[in-house]
Amino acid sequence: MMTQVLEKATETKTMTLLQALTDAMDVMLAKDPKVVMYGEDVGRLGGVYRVTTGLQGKHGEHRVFDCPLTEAGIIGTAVGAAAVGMRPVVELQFGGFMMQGFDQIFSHVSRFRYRSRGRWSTPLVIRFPFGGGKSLLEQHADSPETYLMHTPGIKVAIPSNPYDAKGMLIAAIEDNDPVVFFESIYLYREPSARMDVPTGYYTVPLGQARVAREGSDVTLVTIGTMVHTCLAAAEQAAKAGIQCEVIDLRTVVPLDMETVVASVAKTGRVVVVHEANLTLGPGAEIAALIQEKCFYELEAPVLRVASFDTMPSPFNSLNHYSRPEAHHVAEAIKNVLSA
Amino acid sequence: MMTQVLEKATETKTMTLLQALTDAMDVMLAKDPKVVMYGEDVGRLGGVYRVTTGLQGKHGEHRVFDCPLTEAGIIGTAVGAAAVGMRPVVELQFGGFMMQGFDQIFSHVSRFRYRSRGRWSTPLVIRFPFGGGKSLLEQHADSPETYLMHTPGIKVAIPSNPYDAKGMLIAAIEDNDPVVFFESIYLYREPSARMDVPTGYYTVPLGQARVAREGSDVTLVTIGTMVHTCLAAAEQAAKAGIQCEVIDLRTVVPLDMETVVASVAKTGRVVVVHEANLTLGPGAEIAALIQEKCFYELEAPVLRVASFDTMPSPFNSLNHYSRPEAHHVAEAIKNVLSA
Amino acid sequence: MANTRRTTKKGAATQTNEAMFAGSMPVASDLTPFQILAPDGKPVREDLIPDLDLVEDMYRGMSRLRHLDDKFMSLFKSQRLGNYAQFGGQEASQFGSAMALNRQTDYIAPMYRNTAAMITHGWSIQNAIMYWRGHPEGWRLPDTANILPVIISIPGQVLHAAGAALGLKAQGTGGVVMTYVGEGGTSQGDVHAAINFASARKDPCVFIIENNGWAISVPRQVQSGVDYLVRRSVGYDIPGYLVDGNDILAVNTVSKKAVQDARDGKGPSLIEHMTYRIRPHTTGDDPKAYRDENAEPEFWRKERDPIARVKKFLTLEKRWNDDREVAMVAEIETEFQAALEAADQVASPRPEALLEYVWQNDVWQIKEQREILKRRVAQMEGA
Amino acid sequence: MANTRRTTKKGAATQTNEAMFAGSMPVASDLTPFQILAPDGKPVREDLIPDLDLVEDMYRGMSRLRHLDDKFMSLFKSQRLGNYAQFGGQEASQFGSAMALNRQTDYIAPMYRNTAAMITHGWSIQNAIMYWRGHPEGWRLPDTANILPVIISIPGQVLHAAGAALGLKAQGTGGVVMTYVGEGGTSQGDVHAAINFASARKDPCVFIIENNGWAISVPRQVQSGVDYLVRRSVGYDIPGYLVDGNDILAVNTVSKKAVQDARDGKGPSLIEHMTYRIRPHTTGDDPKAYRDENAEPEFWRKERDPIARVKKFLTLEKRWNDDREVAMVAEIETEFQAALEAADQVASPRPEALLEYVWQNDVWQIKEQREILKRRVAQMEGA
Ligand SMILES: Cc1ncc(C[n+]2csc(CCOP(=O)(O)OP(=O)(O)O)c2C)c(N)n1
Ligand SMILES: Cc1ncc(C[n+]2csc(CCOP(=O)(O)OP(=O)(O)O)c2C)c(N)n1
Ligand SMILES: [Mg+2]
Ligand SMILES: [Mg+2]
Repeated sequence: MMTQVLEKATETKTMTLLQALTDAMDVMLAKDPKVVMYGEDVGRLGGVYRVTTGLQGKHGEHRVFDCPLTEAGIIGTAVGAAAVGMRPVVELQFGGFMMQGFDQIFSHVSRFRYRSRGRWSTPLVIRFPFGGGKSLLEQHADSPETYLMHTPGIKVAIPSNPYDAKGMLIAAIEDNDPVVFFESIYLYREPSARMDVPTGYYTVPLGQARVAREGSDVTLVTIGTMVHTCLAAAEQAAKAGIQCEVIDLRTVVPLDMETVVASVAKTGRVVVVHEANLTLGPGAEIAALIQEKCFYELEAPVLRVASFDTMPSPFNSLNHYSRPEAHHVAEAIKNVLSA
Repeated sequence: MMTQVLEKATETKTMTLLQALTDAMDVMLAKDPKVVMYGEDVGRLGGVYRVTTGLQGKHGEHRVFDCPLTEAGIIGTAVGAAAVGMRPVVELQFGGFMMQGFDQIFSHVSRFRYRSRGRWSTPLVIRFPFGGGKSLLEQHADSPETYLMHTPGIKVAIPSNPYDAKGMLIAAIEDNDPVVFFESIYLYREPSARMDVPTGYYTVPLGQARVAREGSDVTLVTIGTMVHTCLAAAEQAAKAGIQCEVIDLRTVVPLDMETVVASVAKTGRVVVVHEANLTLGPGAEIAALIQEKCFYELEAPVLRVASFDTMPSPFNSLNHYSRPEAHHVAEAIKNVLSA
Repeated sequence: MANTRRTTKKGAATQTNEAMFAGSMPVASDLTPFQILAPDGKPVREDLIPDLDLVEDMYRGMSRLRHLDDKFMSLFKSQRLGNYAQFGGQEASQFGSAMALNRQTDYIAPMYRNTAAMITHGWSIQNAIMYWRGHPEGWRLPDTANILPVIISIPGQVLHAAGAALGLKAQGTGGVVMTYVGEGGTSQGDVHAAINFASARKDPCVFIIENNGWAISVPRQVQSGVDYLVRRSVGYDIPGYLVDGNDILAVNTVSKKAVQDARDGKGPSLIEHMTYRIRPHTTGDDPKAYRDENAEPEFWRKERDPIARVKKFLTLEKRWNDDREVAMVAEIETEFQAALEAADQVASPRPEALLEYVWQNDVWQIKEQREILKRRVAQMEGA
Repeated sequence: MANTRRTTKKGAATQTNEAMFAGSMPVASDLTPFQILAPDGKPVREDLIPDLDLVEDMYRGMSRLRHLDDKFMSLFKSQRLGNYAQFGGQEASQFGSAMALNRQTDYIAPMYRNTAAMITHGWSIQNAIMYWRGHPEGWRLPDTANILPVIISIPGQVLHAAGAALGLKAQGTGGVVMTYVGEGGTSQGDVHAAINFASARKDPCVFIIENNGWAISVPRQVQSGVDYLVRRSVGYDIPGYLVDGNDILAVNTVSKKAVQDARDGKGPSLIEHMTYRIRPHTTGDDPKAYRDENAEPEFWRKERDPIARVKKFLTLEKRWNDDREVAMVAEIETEFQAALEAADQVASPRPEALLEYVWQNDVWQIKEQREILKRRVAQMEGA
């Protein structure tokens, strides 16, 4: 499944997505003294999802620490700290709370290099759990990628599996651009998503999509948790003789349109799938680009499967009607084929 | 040019966009005692652009007043005030400063009705000057419609002329949904955009696009200041025998796709034009919808003309290379015809 | 020219210290939480003991709320409730303050831990159960109670409170708004923006900091360098009160004062309730990961319980005995069971609820999505 | 059960007032701005007068800055500069504080009105001219000066300052960060978040409120109910200093103290400079619309000018005379003209600058847009 080839053989260990992320941070804390990690509950507790578990104990309170409860403070101080030479990796407790600090992202994280003509940059990573699929309170299931994709100067990473998660997080920490890093709550501990992950240092470059499954009839373009949903839908479709190609974008900024265009050239039919709500979700840009770049290859309109245009449903028992499920994607596959 | 027909003949007066907005607020302050207006400098000064000039003097300090310098405070208090029965019309000094209060928009303005199942709503209007074309400082030329369009539960109005501006602002104040109201800095005092506007009360419904120019060869879908840019491009194109239909969306939420689809059915070719930067700008959604709804009518890919994917240029003498100009649109018209 | 660094002529400027500047802020003075009843139930302020009927009401009210909190925790354990934010230990803080309001004219702007305050102000137990079940009908706030939506995103509610206060004043209703924020939440900028806004305008708002010692795993000291957060009242020139938040008499007395001042046009007050989160952060949290559950929390559970304190007082005053206790508990349990049964009998959420109340009138996207929803529902029913 | 309202047994609880609560915050004490030199140039604190060479440097520095501010205003009028935010009247506040820093180790996080502080810390006049012309090369901050980007969006810079302080402490450089915010800007939540963050961690940061009386048209009293904003230092348990911001000796003395404390690991300080915006908000503003230009501003211009005050002192001390003045002004004007000429000689902005420095390595959208840009440039050149 991996398109990445490791340069040299390394030891591997079976890890959940969560463990792979912890491991990435452990590697980088050891490798680069400029890396510091802070946020709400990340120190003693190891984060509400325990992604930073053990890191404070191992690397010290000056490297991994709790700070006051303020997202604007967390992001805004990371900007200043990054400018003077640190590599802050900060955690927001949930993606839905990013907005408390969004002015710092919109006005500063994204603009420091442009504004100073290269004198200052903001090599920081903002990590947060995101997305639905678990029964959680309101504002614990948001997928805010649009707000970041439309804001120039930021990279946006959304890994779908433990191998990518570790390699992309290391790449993100080493990147000189600010990176917002989405961590799937659904996949954090999902046993079926566990995989063998190298134990040492390696990177997965930001900006290269991955063909998660090859196919010739329909292209499914997706990201994060939805990669698994699309793979399940592709599996189902295969039973009916329909071969879906599943593209895991890995990052929405940079957006690897080459891989998408190559696939569309082959299939002529596309369904874009994401968790964010439909209107101006990432699928809007992807559909707009595909129809522009592949107009003559397209045999049907690009379809989108996304959450409804409401806040992420806080009504636990109804969630699965809105958030994309494999059978919703299956229906779109049927529709895109019959168009 | 107006598709609106006034129910009864009223007196009119020639007004700039700015005067029409002031007039709308004057009408509503007189009509509804629940209307209050506040923000930074809106009271004594009448706003940095003087849109509220005279209103404090006429309606009193309890109706129109200055408040502390805090966008989160302005928007967040408007939510509470609206909930208990007021109709707050608040001004932000520039669209680029909306982000200081964006959490209140994302988390609360948009969600109060949903969250309380109809017990509370937030009938408020957030007004701000937006967009480029004048030489202003950084963060004085942003076009943040994407952040709002992707957030359910809000309406987003962007009038292109004095008649619409007044009618839409009155409609916005009377609307039970929260409305974010974009006011074109470029058009505020633009003499060429002056027009006759009825002096009394009237509304222009939110959600109905306007065909600003009819044509059969290419559809230009646009909004706000760019309506004039598109009309100029259409004028040029007409000299070469190309008939452009110019659609002024008026609001991007609700988005009047019926009018767009009807036009595309006729022309088969579309250029979307807006000031916001390209990636995931409003044009992404519009293009994605057009290719979906008009797949078989389209004779060329939907093209987009938008600002570059940078922050709005603060480099005064370079601005016109990035922000759409009539000749940029003209080039796109040529391209969409030759595709 | 800049950055010239020289020895000073008269030698003093290099040896300055705070005290020598006329404009230095004075060093913080001592501050002791206001108390009427000591933890052993004995009055420390005889002069402020109210009518015993009221004290008994307070005892009954807090007991009822504690019972509810216990029941909610066990409902969660048996998967009959979603993740729930307990208020246990904070009954005096929430009941004592909210009961100072007039339900007809006054408003509450609550946060997730304010179930007790909300019930005090007119939320029904059935409504609360359904809310914490994630049932849309539980999210429907009652028309009869002036309770703004429960806010999860810290601390949105404080701005809504300031705004509601502005609105009530504009309408001349005489209403007052009370809002709550955790000590952790006070680190957010919006708390400052809200208090400053309301105090600059003298709008009728009461800001209560429920200082329960913890923000999930983060202890109080990490949030700020100051000993008591209420010291911030000085920065707005509004009254500030430090209160023993486990002494309901103290809480209620101060709340009444703040509410009355607000009603009288004197503007907002800031109150800090020193209390304690004796329970996990939410039912999903395990505090063993970050605090010694046998140390500090045990002390508060055993020695500082707000309900036990009043019971001791009432017992000393011969207003309470075991028979009354037994009867009261039975009454409370009956009430709770009735609410639970009513909640259980409400039909499962209608899928259509997902698409209601977004805009007042559906935009076409909602209409299209309703069609999709209908198909999905039909599929599910078919499957 | 809730909302029981009864008369109290002992009659007291209904007649409470702040004073009777043990936990009430004390009433605000008097506070007088710290001063070393009176407006008439006479020392009020003889013991704190530094070496006269330093005072002369201060006078020269402030005169140079005022000259620059005047020149910028006239450049704007002749359309050789874009809209510009004057600092005139705030020279003591900015120069006196920034000169307390060590240029090698210390940082400034400036806002739009801090041209004077930035020049003090190593920005060149040429750079400043080009910045306010909207020339990309003016936006290029010099590698040699520790100046974070100029922030227009109020008050982003205070958080950057807190973060830079965190970073410098982590790296053990001994560096200190100084940041500025207007009195209007203190109403923003981020100011609270930043001061609280830095003070909870005791990071090396100095927060200066430049209280110039106005936020565009909004007077100080609308921003808050408190008399002095520096009272907020109490809420963070950090030193707070109220300073006569038009007395550069007082400003510099307090800044040095705060910088030294930060450097010594004692954490941040909050300083309020009482000064005045004698000029319009920016060159685009017309204050006649909201204040009587012959009243308050005239008083500050005539009676409270920070430069005149030092000149009077130096004259009294026989360190200054008209000849020196004439020579100094000539020197300053020569320097300015050289910078202006250098700025004028810089080539017009390259259109490519538009697309540089967004990401470190261009994403494909930037590459595509560069092609579009090239075509547009060619068209313009063709036209
Ligand atoms: C904006 C925001 N950031 C983070 C969170 C996650 N979170 C939920 S509760 C909590 C701690 C709050 O502590 P405190 O304010 O003291 O209130 P308490 O829970 O103790 O009542 C945090 C960080 C949130 N709900 N909102
Ligand atoms: C977030 C934000 N909101 C609004 C503005 C518009 N604005 C520019 S200056 C100003 C007044 C600022 O006053 P103050 O903080 O006292 O600083 P001063 O200009 O007096 O130095 C305002 C409201 C802004 N720049 N940023
Ligand atoms: Mg707490
Ligand atoms: Mg000011």
